[in-house]
Amino acid sequence: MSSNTLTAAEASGPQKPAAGFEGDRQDNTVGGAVRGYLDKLRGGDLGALPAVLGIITLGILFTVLRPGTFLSPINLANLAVQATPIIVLAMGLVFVLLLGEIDLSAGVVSGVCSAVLAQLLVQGGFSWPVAVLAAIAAGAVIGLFTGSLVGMVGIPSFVVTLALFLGWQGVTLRLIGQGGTVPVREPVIRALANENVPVTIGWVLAVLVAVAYAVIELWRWRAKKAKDLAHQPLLLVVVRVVLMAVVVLGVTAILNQDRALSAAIELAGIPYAIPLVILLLLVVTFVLSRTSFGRHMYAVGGNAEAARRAGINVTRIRVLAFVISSSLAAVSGILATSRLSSVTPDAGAGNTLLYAVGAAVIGGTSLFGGRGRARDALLGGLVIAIIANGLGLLGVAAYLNFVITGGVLLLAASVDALARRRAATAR
Amino acid sequence: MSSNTLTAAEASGPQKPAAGFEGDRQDNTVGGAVRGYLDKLRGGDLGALPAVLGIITLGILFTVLRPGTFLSPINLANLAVQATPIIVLAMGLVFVLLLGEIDLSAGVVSGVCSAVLAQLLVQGGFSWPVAVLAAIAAGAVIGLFTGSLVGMVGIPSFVVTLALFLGWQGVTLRLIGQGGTVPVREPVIRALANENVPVTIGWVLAVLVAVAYAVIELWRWRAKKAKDLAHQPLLLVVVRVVLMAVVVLGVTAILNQDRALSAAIELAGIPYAIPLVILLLLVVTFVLSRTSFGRHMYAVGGNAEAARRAGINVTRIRVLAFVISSSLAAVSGILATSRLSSVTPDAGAGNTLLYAVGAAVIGGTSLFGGRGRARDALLGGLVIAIIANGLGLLGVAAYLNFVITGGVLLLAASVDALARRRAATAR
Amino acid sequence: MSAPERDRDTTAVDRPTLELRGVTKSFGAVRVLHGVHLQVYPGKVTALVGDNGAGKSTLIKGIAGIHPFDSGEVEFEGEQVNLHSPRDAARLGIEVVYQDLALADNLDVVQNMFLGRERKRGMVLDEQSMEQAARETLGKLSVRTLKSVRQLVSSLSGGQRQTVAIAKAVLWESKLVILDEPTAALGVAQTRQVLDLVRRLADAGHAVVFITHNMVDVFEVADRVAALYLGRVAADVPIDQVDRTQVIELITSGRSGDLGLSAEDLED
Amino acid sequence: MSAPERDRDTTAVDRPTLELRGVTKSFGAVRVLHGVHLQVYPGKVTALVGDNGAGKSTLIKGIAGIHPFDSGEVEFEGEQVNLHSPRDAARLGIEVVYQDLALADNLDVVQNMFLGRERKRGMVLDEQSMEQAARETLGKLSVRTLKSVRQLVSSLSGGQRQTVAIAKAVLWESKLVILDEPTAALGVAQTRQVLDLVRRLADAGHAVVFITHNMVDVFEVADRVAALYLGRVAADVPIDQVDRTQVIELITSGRSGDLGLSAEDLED
Amino acid sequence: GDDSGGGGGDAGGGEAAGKVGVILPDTASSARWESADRPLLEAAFEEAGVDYDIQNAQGDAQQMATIAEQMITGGATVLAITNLDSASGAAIQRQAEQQGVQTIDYDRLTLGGESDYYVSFDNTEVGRLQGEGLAQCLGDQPANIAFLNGSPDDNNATLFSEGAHEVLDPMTQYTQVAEQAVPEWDNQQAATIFEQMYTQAGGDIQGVLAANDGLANAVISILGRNNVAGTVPVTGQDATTEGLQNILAGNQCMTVYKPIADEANALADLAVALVNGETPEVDGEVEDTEGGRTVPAVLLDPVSVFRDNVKQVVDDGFVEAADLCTGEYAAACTELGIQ
Ligand SMILES: Nc1ncnc2c1ncn2[C@@H]1O[C@H](COP(=O)(O)OP(=O)(O)OP(=O)(O)O)[C@@H](O)[C@H]1O
Ligand SMILES: Nc1ncnc2c1ncn2[C@@H]1O[C@H](COP(=O)(O)OP(=O)(O)OP(=O)(O)O)[C@@H](O)[C@H]1O
Ligand SMILES: [Mg+2]
Ligand SMILES: [Mg+2]
Repeated sequence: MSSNTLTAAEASGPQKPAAGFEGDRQDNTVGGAVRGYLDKLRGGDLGALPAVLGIITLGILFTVLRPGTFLSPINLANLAVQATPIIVLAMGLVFVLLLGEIDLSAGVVSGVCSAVLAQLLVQGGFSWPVAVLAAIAAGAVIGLFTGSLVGMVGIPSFVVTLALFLGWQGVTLRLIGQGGTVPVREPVIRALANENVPVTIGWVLAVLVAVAYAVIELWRWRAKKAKDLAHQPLLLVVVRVVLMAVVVLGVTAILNQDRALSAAIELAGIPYAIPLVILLLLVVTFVLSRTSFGRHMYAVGGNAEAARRAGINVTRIRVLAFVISSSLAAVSGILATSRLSSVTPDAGAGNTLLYAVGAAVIGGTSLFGGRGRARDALLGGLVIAIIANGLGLLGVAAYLNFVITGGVLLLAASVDALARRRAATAR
Repeated sequence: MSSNTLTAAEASGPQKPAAGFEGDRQDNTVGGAVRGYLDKLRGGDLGALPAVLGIITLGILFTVLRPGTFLSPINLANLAVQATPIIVLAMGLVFVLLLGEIDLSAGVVSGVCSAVLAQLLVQGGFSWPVAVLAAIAAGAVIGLFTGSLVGMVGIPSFVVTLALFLGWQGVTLRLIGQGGTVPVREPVIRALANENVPVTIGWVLAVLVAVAYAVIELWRWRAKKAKDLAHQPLLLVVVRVVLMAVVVLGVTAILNQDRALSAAIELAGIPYAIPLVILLLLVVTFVLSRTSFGRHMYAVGGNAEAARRAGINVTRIRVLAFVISSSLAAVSGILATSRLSSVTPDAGAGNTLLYAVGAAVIGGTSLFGGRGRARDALLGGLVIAIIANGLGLLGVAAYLNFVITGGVLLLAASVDALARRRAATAR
Repeated sequence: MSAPERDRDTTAVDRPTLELRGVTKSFGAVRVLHGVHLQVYPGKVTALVGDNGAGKSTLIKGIAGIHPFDSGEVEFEGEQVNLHSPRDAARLGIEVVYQDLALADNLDVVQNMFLGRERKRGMVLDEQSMEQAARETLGKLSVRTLKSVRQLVSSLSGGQRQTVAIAKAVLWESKLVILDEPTAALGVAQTRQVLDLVRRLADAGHAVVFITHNMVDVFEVADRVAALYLGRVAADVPIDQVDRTQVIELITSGRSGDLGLSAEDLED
Repeated sequence: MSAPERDRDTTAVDRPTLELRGVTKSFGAVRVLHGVHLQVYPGKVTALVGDNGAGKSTLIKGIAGIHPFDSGEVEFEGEQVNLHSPRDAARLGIEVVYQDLALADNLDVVQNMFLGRERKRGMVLDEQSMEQAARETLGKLSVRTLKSVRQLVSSLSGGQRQTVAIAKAVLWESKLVILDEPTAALGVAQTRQVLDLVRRLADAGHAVVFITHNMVDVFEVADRVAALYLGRVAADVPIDQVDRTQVIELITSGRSGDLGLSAEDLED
Repeated sequence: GDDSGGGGGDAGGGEAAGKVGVILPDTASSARWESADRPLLEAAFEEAGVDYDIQNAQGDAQQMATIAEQMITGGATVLAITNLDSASGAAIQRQAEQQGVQTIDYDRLTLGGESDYYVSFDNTEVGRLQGEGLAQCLGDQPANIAFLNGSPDDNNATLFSEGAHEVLDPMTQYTQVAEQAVPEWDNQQAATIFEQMYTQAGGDIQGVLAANDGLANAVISILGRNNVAGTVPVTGQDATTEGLQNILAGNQCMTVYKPIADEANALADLAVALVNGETPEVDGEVEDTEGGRTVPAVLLDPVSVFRDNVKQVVDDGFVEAADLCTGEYAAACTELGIQ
């Protein structure tokens, strides 16, 4: 494309060249970097901070209330697996929310896809790869349909997905049958949420991740330094790399402990669902932040008319957002199926969708479009999962459970809102 | 306020005075008025047309499928009463949607308020006016709470109302608690949805409405003509007045027939809920279109920053929108209670809210704020109610019911979308 | 009307309507205003000039209460005031035409012009009276192509929107009228009208702040000129103490002869 | 570079890059363009002038495919074309700076400048190359107060936004560059840069349409002038056939001497 | 609706003595779970002095799995569940078994599961009683009957309906004119659905098989609007206050009363024995057709309640006479000797 631009000489004026941009000449010391981060916070760009604070606060709360159990390895493993379906669903929704659209049907779409999976495995007798691919394909086709109605026909996404929310529930009901359930005993599917990566392989994976992160970070740092572009101080990069290694290896260490409650059996290793979610997180992050498709998503969400005028195919972006969202909903459905080893006619109905949207929003994704990341789904999903996990340990009456869940959600959201607000009005 | 403006002389320039505004000098003939309406349609301002088309299409569809029953007086009376709770709920939501906010908790708030009503009547032994007022006051206080969190604390309304959606469900559960349902046998409350205005009084009311409309319209026409402002031709005004009279008296005539299915009993008259809804419709329409409060609602929804700069107390508007919405939710809850003569712990949960939002949107209210009217709730609510009503007559299997409801909703929405789209791109 | 003669005196005789002392404003790490001093006099047009990004709009948004200043003092008619919201400013009698206009696109021209100060009869909006007043005021600003005052502002041309915003501001007899680049989108005739209007407002005793990049306009209409350079006031002087070249120098480099900022002023 | 001499010849020697024949456009009942004829030549700057609401922006939005014309013919480089979306226009080599700018507020300056035409290495965005190119281009437009090219455009001043939009358009070597009031919000120095840039673009063989209300700019930079009056072309002539007064007359009344529209032209 | 929220004892420690976890299914399908089962079980466990933890999955199978995990983590050694569906229940039980936790099926048998014991009423029997009850109220006259079933995604609803059909299908004097399932057991929707059935049938419906008292009440309110309440027999289930009042008023024909106290106590006895390491005694067993196994079971019989045996429900303490015999029902109570 570079041949398409005016050359520097053509575009240059008679007067003195570039000036300004002093903001881009960053302070390369550690102090400068820290100050830069604080400035960013003060400027209102809180990033992941509120969700992280929420996770920490809730973690402390439940640790205090249930000291023996909340932080036990088995509970942490449970928590991680409990969170996966909601995280994946929320990750898909981030695409839709980024455009300022909503997908009320995402939950029940995950249900339809699970039903497809289950029927192919049980009735059809297909092998698991076929069934999984078919389920994801079903998700993609459903997304294509939703996206076309929104992007091409131009019906507001709220109405389209409300209609489909009802419609797909009917389809699941038809596939599963009234009052029935389809048990899924396929060992590979079951393993996703119920089995663990063997301990040694887990360690190998963890070390690989930590090393890969270190290599990429240091390599980037060197490249930037060589080109004399703005870059962080080496010390900070090293600190980040070490921190990452500690977290990855620490979590691995916890999950590789034997967490079985009875001495007779052994239960150790990273549940398979976790590497899957991490992989999805990396892919989605890459797509959103480093490809032009991702860039266009943000542009359409921020100002669809500006995007259109810039020659972006806005309709295509809209349709694709729904396709991705529904495909990830299918994955979420598969994870949920694995957890229960069955599919019911009301799979994905109820509050599933609201929780997923709540997760994305608490993570920092805006409902008005233009702001959101994959990690929002991860962090917000963890907040939601911790609430359910912790309340499960407390064991309160049903009505209190409702009230407390609502209250905690509200609390988490107000931390966020107040932090942002403070930042916005601060000097 | 007029003393506050520059006088004409002060503001006037040296050059020639006013010119332009030829668009305001309207064609005062019938042809001109018709042309004006067509131009408006072509310009994309479809108003109530799509919803009305939807109602007519669905009406024809179900009349063809169930010729004997769909248009029978009893079914029309059923339909009207079935639609009232959703219409009132949607009417409240219009206020919130107008600001570009959402209230996911409106449905369960109607449940909480019904529970308050029921407990006061049954346990507390209070009289119905006290209970009704308390229920509405409970709604207002709840709205105040929600509105403060949104307007003052600044948490996104989606998250606030998601949290409250859960929280209030818990409260209803607690209030209803033992016994699972609270039967409400209070005759006045029961009468709302189950009894009819005596036939003669119904006629008197209908005639009064028709006459009042005629008087107001003609009086307005005369005033405008006298001031030499733009006004419609008299013929058109007369046509409108006559049409209104025909509709009002026609509906009254239908509902005043004996519609009892067994010959032994008599069942005739306008159900009490209908005048109530019409009254609310008039009040809400008045507030939104003829008071500065209503004007400010539109301004905040259209451009909150512009409204703030114009000196409007945006926070107050936001809070009030939720107060009104929740108060109307309480009324909706009372209507729903009247219908069943009882309150259950899951009152207002489930799909109630989605249906109400769907009603408002199908009626023409925008989810992005700035566009919406009271009558949107009425027309959209009728669309939704007709679907349920018609499908009930068909009596299909549960899964098909889901699928068809979704499909019809989608159809109604695409009529709307395509019409708007055509208008937008048409010459 | 009250001051038919244009008096371009060199010293300020009156008490200033508005006086800013050392106001500062940052957005996150970005320091935009560094201790701005400014005086605005009744009956005078003060031209506020400065390069793109000098901080002019930020300054007047601070005065309007859109985003409060971080520090510094604001005096209005001799009394220290707090400006924390646009309503504070409106209450004092400050009216602003913003560069980014801020009209509600879903409302029509009349509704926008009277937004926040609707005329009422009892509880009910008095649409007819508002419509007539709007039509009159707009007519005087030479908007000849506007089809209808009941048009949504979203359908207006750039210049028409600008005119609506100006008309909205001058409808009220405010003590201080601030116009941020009001003629930027206007045609020749409309610009003429606005300049005349600005002069007439000042002559009627109002204090006027007029932001523009057009030097011709500055010298035609202003009594005083205040030049902003990188968030600092380089000069705040009567118009007859400077000429065009000097003003341009003040804008582009913050100095002109003995006027303007010294190198140490720029440190901080 | 190719045309160092400025040739203000009176007759069109070349084939026009763009030719409009009888294009019309209505919004609902409002007829905005009534059969516009216009020719835009390569290597020439065509100034498009007209009163507020005359239809200038509507005309160029039609050319850009933002909202297609209702009827009439459009020829680009001698071939009849359909302009139904901005992508059609971009494919032909038409680049537009819109009066209402249309930047994505949630993206930063670099991201906006390369929007829709990102530079990539493989699948991955080449941020560094884009950042450098953006910084260069902006530097040449005299934006001295911009803190960082990684600033969100929502935090820019009016003039800075305008500059970003202009920089975005001139980054691409388009055959036809249309600028809708590009200097409206700009400071003195920046306006100078843009005028120079416009001249240089034309001299390099591009066709340029330049909309402005500023007569000084018109006479400084334009080769031809087209005047729009109430949605009709009152004149489309080389600049040396008219003077300032004539142009103003054409703008305000659609006629000047024997140039312009007759009374019956205005019927329809 | 009892607010003893703590879950009894100090659950946090998870000490060696062991603990009983009970997961109830929801709050929507029936009021019994929160208003009857929870307090009854709490009282029984309190009395036996064992640690317990009772929670409600709120109709969400995923949540039930989460709660089960949390209970096992919290030290439960006996887990009783009322599954939302067999397959998800089986998954929970498999996981529990892996961890050495004993499981009991409460009220619903988990087909293909691993449960060690089963305590229940027979759900198909409930449907049968409803069918028989309706037939009894209608008599031998030919009649048009309509079915209002429970939520289409609720397995119990399917069983109720099957039981009812088993009885009514062979009775040729009845014509089944309409049958609809009510999503989520939503009473408002039930009202609309029945109203439309009734309109479509031209009012020619002489009997309604409603799956529980909530649905029955919706039906009765519609019949009331048409001034025919009381002439059309309606069935129900759960013996709620509202349902019993409808029966007293003559608007409802019968309800099926499941003496929940018996069931809860049976569960408590079983669980306490298991926690204390004893082998409980049970009198019956059921076949798990899907899992091909036999499960030791405590089976209890549901009771049909007509107007003349409403008293039994009150005497059991299942509903309070004070709640039941308000205002207009006082006379009927006196007549039937209810106090
Ligand atoms: N919200 C914000 N966050 C960060 N920087 C900001 C913000 N608003 C303004 N700025 C910066 O403050 C500086 C001053 O902006 P301002 O709008 O006051 O300039 P101006 O003098 O009005 O310029 P113009 O003549 O272009 O309108 C600019 O450099 C701008 O980038
Ligand atoms: N969407 C629309 N609906 C109705 N009228 C419109 C619409 N868009 C523009 N107009 C009208 O078309 C006319 C021409 O507008 P246009 O924006 O083309 O003017 P312009 O020549 O660019 O004016 P300016 O110099 O003020 O920018 C105006 O009278 C405007 O009100
Ligand atoms: Mg500015
Ligand atoms: Mg324009």
